[in-house]
Amino acid sequence: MIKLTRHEIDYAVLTESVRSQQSGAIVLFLGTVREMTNGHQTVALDYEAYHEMAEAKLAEIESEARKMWPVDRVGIVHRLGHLELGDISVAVAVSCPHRHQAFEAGKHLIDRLKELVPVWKKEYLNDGTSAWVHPCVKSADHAVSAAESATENRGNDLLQSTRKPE
Amino acid sequence: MIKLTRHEIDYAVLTESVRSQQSGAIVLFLGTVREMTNGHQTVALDYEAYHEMAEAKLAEIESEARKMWPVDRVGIVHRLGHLELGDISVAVAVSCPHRHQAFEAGKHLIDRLKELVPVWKKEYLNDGTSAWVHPCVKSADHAVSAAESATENRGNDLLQSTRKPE
Amino acid sequence: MKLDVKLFARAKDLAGADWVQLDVSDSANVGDLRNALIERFPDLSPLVPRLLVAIGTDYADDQTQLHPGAEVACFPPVSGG
Amino acid sequence: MKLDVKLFARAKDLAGADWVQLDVSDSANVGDLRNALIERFPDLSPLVPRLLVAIGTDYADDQTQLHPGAEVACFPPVSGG
Repeated sequence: MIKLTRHEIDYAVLTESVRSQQSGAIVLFLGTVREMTNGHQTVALDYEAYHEMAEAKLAEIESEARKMWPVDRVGIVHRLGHLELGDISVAVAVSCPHRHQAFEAGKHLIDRLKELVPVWKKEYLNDGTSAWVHPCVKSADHAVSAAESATENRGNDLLQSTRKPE
Repeated sequence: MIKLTRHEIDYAVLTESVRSQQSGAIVLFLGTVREMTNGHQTVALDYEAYHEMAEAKLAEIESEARKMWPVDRVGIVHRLGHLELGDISVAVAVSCPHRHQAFEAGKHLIDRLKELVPVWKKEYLNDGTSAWVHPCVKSADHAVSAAESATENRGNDLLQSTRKPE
Repeated sequence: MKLDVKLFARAKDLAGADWVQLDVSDSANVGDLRNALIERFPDLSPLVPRLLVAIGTDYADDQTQLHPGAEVACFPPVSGG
Repeated sequence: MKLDVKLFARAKDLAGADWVQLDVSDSANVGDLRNALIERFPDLSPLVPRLLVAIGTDYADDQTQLHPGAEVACFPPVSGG
């Protein structure tokens, strides 16, 4: 099951969808909206996606994981729209015969999702400002390492800030 | 939340118990009863524990993980008694600020549980035989590597078989 | 040729539109498209060196040739998850 | 001293009991306990080199000294999860 949704993610449904008698191990990853990041305070996030491409890339990373581990079933759901603190933004579930495979495959799936899948978050802070989070990538002119955001990766892109008081 | 239970594990309750606005990442591991292992077919498992020591060891491995990663909340439930194919035997949930911490801590918790916590499984096969699974350990006389069982680690202990027709 | 280019996230905000039609030469590649985009929307310039380009559902580098009817999208580095 | 020793899993099955009272010298250590156990239950012998011993909720090695009233348990390698 691969999908983007504007509704609350039901991770139990997702987890049930990867259960199988052929697999002894299930790993579920949940990304949730975190309050504090490097001393600033997040109050909400908005997620936007390039829908068709995001679904295609999610299917690609599933195939990629299947080439690397004996993956039984995979489920990935990414939420879009407005999320409050503590809300689940993404859920990745994977089942494999053995646990180390499931941990490695699960980690790979979420790592690749964050690299490849065209989804963006806009962050709202408690000081009334907001900004798109765009992790820096290496280019001819720039080689900047990504820092942390209110879920996982914050870009230094805030340097070129679009923040304005709301 | 650390406990042993004779009832079906409700992993959603466990997962909710580790959610927190301070953490952006939750990893849940589920061990389930797998049918096929190295060509033999499992039909059921019975789990038994040394209850007081098992709970103490689970608390110890939680402390251990807290020393190694910035762990926010931990939940571990191990099921005891009779389990059928596909049933969940163990659930480990952990929340951390960032995802790689949560993956590493989750993997550590289940790895150590399997090493340290006094719980044993008896395996029932489709040929009517049954046997306790006791992974081999290094001793003065023996240094044998553990193989696989219907959940994760099968011992070579079947060499000294206690199997009898039921 | 005329190409409709989808824009997302901060690229969309800076351009003030979620898509734009650009006119590029028939032999244009993705690099030429970037240049046409920044010419049309100077406000995008801080973003352009890092702007990703997709054709269909695949990422494309600057050397990738464009063709009429290509489904093109431009957007900043992704930040999902 | 007399010690009650809990048995689990295959150790329990082979001994036919979930606990046993053993009489060991007042200076006995865990290694001596193993020997007393195998003497009492010869059926346990295939298991004994690998039998784990816990005092209270901690694993104990053969050199660990026993004391009156110790909560002792003997069991094969664990296989939970």
